[in-house]
Amino acid sequence: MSKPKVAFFEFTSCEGCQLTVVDSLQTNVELLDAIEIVQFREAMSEKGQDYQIAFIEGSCTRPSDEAVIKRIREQADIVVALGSCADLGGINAIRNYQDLDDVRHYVYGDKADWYETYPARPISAVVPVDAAIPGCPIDRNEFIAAVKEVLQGRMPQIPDYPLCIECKLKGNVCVYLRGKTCLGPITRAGCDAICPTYGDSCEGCRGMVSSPNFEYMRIVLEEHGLDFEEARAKMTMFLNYQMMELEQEAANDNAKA
Amino acid sequence: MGFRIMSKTAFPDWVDGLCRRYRVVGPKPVHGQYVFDDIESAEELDLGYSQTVLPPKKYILPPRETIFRFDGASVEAVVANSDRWTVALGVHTCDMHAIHLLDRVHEHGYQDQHYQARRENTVLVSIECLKPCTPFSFCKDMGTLSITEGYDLHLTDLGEDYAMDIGSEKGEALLEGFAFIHEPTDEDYRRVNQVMTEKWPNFAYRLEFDTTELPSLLTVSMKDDAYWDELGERCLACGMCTNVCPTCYCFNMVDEVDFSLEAGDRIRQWDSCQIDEFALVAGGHNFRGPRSARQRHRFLRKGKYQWEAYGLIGCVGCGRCAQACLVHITPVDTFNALYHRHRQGHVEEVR
Amino acid sequence: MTLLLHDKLEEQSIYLPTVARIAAIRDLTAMEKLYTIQLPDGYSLNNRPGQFVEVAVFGVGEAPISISSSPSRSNGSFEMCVRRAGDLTGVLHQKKVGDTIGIRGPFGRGFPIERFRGKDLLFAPGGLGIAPLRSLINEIRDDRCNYGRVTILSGARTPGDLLYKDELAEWDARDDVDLRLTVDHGDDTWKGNVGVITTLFPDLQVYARNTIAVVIGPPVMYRYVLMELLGKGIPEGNIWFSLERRMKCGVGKCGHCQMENIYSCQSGPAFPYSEIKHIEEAI
Amino acid sequence: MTMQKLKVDVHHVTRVEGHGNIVVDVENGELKQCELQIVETPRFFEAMLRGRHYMDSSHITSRICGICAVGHATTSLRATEKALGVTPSEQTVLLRKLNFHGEILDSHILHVYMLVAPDFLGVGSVIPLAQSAPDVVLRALRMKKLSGDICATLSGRHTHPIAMTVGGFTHYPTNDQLYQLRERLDAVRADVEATVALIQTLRVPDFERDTEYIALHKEDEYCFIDGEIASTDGGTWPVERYREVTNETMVPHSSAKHTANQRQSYMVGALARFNVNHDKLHPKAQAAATALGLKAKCTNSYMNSVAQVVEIAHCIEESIEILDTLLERGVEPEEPAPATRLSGEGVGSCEVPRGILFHNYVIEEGVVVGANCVIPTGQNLANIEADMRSLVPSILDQPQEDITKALEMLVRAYDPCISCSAHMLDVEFV
Ligand SMILES: Cc1cc2nc3c(=O)[nH]c(=O)nc-3n(C[C@H](O)[C@H](O)[C@H](O)COP(=O)(O)OP(=O)(O)OC[C@H]3O[C@@H](n4cnc5c(N)ncnc54)[C@H](O)[C@@H]3O)c2cc1C
Ligand code: SF4
Ligand code: SF4
Ligand code: SF4
Repeated sequence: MSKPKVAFFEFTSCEGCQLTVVDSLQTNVELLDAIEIVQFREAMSEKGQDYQIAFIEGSCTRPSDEAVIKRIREQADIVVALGSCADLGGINAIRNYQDLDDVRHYVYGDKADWYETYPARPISAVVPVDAAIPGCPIDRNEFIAAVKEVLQGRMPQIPDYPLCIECKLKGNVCVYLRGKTCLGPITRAGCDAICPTYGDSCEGCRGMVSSPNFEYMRIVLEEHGLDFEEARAKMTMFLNYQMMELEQEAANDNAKA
Repeated sequence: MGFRIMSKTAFPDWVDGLCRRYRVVGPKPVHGQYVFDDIESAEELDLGYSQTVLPPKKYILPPRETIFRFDGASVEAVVANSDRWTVALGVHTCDMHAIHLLDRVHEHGYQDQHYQARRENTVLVSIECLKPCTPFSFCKDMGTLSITEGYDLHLTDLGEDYAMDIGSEKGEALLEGFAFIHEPTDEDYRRVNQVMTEKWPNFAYRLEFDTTELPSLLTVSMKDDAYWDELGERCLACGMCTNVCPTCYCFNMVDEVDFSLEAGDRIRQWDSCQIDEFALVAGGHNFRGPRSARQRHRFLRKGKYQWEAYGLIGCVGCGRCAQACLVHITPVDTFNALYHRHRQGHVEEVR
Repeated sequence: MTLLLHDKLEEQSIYLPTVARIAAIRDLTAMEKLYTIQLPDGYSLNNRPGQFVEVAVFGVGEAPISISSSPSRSNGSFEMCVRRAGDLTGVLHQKKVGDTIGIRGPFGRGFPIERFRGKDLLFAPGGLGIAPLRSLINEIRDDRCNYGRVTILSGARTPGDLLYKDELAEWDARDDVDLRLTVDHGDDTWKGNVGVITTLFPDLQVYARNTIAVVIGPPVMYRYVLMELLGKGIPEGNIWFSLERRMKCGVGKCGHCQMENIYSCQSGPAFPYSEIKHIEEAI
Repeated sequence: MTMQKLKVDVHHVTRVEGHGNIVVDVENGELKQCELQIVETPRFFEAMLRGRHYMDSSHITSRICGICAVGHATTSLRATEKALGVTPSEQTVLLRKLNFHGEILDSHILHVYMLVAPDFLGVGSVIPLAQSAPDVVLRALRMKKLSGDICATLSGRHTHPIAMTVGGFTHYPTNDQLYQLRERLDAVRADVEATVALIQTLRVPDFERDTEYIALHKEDEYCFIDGEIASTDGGTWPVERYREVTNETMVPHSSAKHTANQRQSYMVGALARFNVNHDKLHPKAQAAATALGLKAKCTNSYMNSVAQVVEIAHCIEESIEILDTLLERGVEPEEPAPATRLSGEGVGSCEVPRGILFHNYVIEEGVVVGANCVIPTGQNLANIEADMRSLVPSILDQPQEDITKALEMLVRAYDPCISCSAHMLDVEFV
């Protein structure tokens, strides 16, 4: 592909992933030669509508954004979900577990009705997505690698094995041995296990591997002192949308049986 | 080549001397655990360590290693030939046995030049374990509690002194020019023998059967589906067990390119048979899809296949995997359970 | 002096490919292309039928691909048939004549063709299995008088997926080759048999003791074809399979292709059933 | 001739963080409507914190904003620490300060070079600058990388710091790493000078409108973390009484709440900090201010970007001083300071790049039951609109494009962080 035209969009997010894209220039200035950025509201005024690749940051959290997302899908050949909010619903989906009206009133009081919102969802719940670069925020190396993969004429690939693999390649002392808990065993690798490397537990921001053993993950968390609710909270900082889907599936199965 | 005696007061000077001449690596405390890491002076070293997170295998078979570089139509192998030795200090004997197995694998059939170059650059200074390092180790069962060959230098703690067995010219070279060593006296021989006899009772046998029976036990247990299914249900498939194992060596190859898309590196990276896609092929068939099949593969590889393919048991009893596993799947429990199930006729029942 | 690719590997690194050039590309189906690979001067693949090479697309990775041309017809070059199945094969499909790729090999032990002399041969390729078998079939064709009856039972999903159509026609035209085709799903143009490959067996007459059967296809196919072959009384040692596994090295180190204590890349991928019948993970 | 009729509708102001529209409507020479509409989707962070373990708060709230992630995390930690009676060690305070400087630098460099400079240089973004003025772009990237590396060394990464936790850190840099940062900071001084020189050549629009400037204040330092609230109109407040200052209200055209203290509106951010605390700046930063013609009290909002450059000079110098201290005493890995109770209320406040930030938590038995965050951009919104109302009539004689550009530049000068401001309000505290 010769110099593809690329656009960046953001919906409900902190824009940290786009900032990470900007930061990736620090070590990869060549990026500016390799692609043509036609739209990047955070960093430029031009707004080109002619693009082949769309990177979408952020979750969809209100009905009116759906039309915009669909227009992007129609224009772009390749749509990439950028970051956990876009890929998973991410941190925004925490509130899906809570009563939405209650949430709105908690923050906006009696003016809650002024602001349109609905449960947060990943972009893939609105339109088909071709690839994802998960993470909160994305890993800049993974972003750069993804761009190269697209230039090579293939879809960006992300690992489908657990974080523990990466964590052990780095020789980290498991944070469970430091008296903490960690979602590494069910979380998709690719961030270079940055959280355990810096002494903190993995919160699962990259999403789960495709066949996570989350029943036993929960048992492990409980064995390490978290009660059922705490274990659930731990597993839903970034994964609430997925967890609720899984719980829904299980409930449906039960209903059938 | 015999042994020499070095007093512990002189030992730090010797280590510091090595640090000036070579890259020295050894066990260092980190967050209540230990890791093998670069040592700049004797102070950083803790030879009384329990167990390191990763085995010293990482210096011979690094977690990630560039195998060759490519640029357009040219390719160039990257083999770590170096004049500067890496001296690994304080390697436990189980890890030494593991390196012995790795040596055999990498010289079998095709020679792996990358492995061998690093291996030749590495000087192994092992140490006799006098008490169990962790509650998870079962080296006595696996016959790795001591070592008679393969080391370049082997230390035995005699209290005030170290006995240093010289196993190779490389080992001898490490002592060269260091004045504060002496030839052993009769008393030194006696002391070494005493330490060696006294150490054995400190270790317990933890397997309930003789290790020589392991391959045949596993041959029968292959069909014990109920047991493997139970492990499969618990297993998180996180891959920690294989990634901390000193005898695991499976790998994946990945490419990294620059923006020209023409130039880059091919990188070898540790892989794990416990992850979903390890045996997945194009077309979607997975030869070891269920976690139970992967756990079975792991244990049979350790206790049977390696024995059949290379004449050495693939587990050295270090206990790392047992400590790492968050759902408590351990070789000792697994092997013992299979043994009992076999005796109670579970396997026949399955058939 | 002709240098085996192997020799070069031994010198520097067993993982270092030889850079080769794509000399020709032919579309076989929508998914498969046939590549002719030109090795650098002085190199020769010297392969046996049933062996494979590791094909490197620099910047993407490496994949095992069977050698599809017969040694009898190689001349500093060889052929391989590649299905677009993912990353590497997808990028390979975008390559053009003149582009370079990396080759390592040949690997595996291949078929012991000298032991096949004088025997009746029954080939049962399914889908892409024809790629490695073509190497064997052509080798035998070029030395036809030394073998007994040759029967080919070939299956594909649809008529459009049939590989090597022109060569199939050529084999079919010969009276010393008995070719029988089947597709899982027919279409308007298809006049032949419809059904999975095992549906070709009931009509088949073999002289069991003197027959060598060679089966290559997708993993699911083996068990069923095996039952048919054993049912015809063909001895276990005469039934050959190619057991293709995931592979990352081709030289018995990476562990991916391991079936119990056997490395398929080194000991196989061609195996007689007698050797692997006790290997639970084989078939 | 003065324009009688004008409609400006800038949909999604670019080169700012988050979504905002500028809407101006002039009829018969009279200003009918003049708004900065915040159309960012509501984020509901305060609600999301409820029911979570107190250790999670800083990780969740850092996701309010990718640019001031360290700022949110630090403020959040301070709120939790005050609620639970945690006293961080001296070493922790130093490391946090250094980390904070990393973020101030990162954000200011981004703003000055990538978001503001293109306006002055007449281009739409930094990308064409890579061709026309590569040295400027490379300098910006170099400075920004160093800032990011400061944060990465201390807390793993800048956007969503990892190693910062209640009571301290979970990871410590090696002395060697600190030494290398020290070397690089020393080398970057030349870049700071070049930055000052570059900004000197730019013409900042003339515009004056006096307002109230609010910033955190400490007697002994140019304050970023903790301290008390101070106003140029006089008066100080302990941070616990932030509500008396912010008086958040809601307006229909904005998902971010507005604030007002002693006047209709007040300003926070680099210019406010300068106006309140200029005498505490490092001498080199004071020299930069003089060189750039920035004098307290400055009432030209466009000068906010210039004040940021002055703060860049300050933070570089102070970072070097902190590093010298750390290197001298050596960094010792230590366990985070423990909580002395599991229930309580606390207010954390920091001067993040865009101004004063408050996090207020109520924690019961280790679980967050109430939370309120007041974000700088939210506090600036009313002031931006006041500026626009004052600016538009004075430039009505200019072509519409120029008016639009002047308004966009004004908004951009505030360096608004719209996505974080979209949270909000009036929480009845339990
Ligand atoms: C001995 C042998 C001979 C083969 N001969 C041929 C041939 O002649 N023609 C042909 O088209 N294909 C052949 N294959 C299959 C071919 O190797 C795979 O299609 C190829 O590796 C897929 O790589 P990819 O990068 O395109 O796909 P990927 O994007 O990597 O993955 C696509 C799928 O292939 C699986 N896969 C990945 N790596 C391998 C691997 N090394 N081996 C098998 N599956 C893998 C993945 O799990 C995934 O399911 C052969 C395989 C073996 C083992
Ligand atoms: S710290 Fe987390 S990711 Fe690392 S090994 Fe332990 S559980 Fe796995
Ligand atoms: S370690 Fe876990 S939480 Fe941290 S970046 Fe990686 S996936 Fe996200
Ligand atoms: S299998 Fe476990 S106990 Fe055995 S050598 Fe490997 S890590 Fe050690």
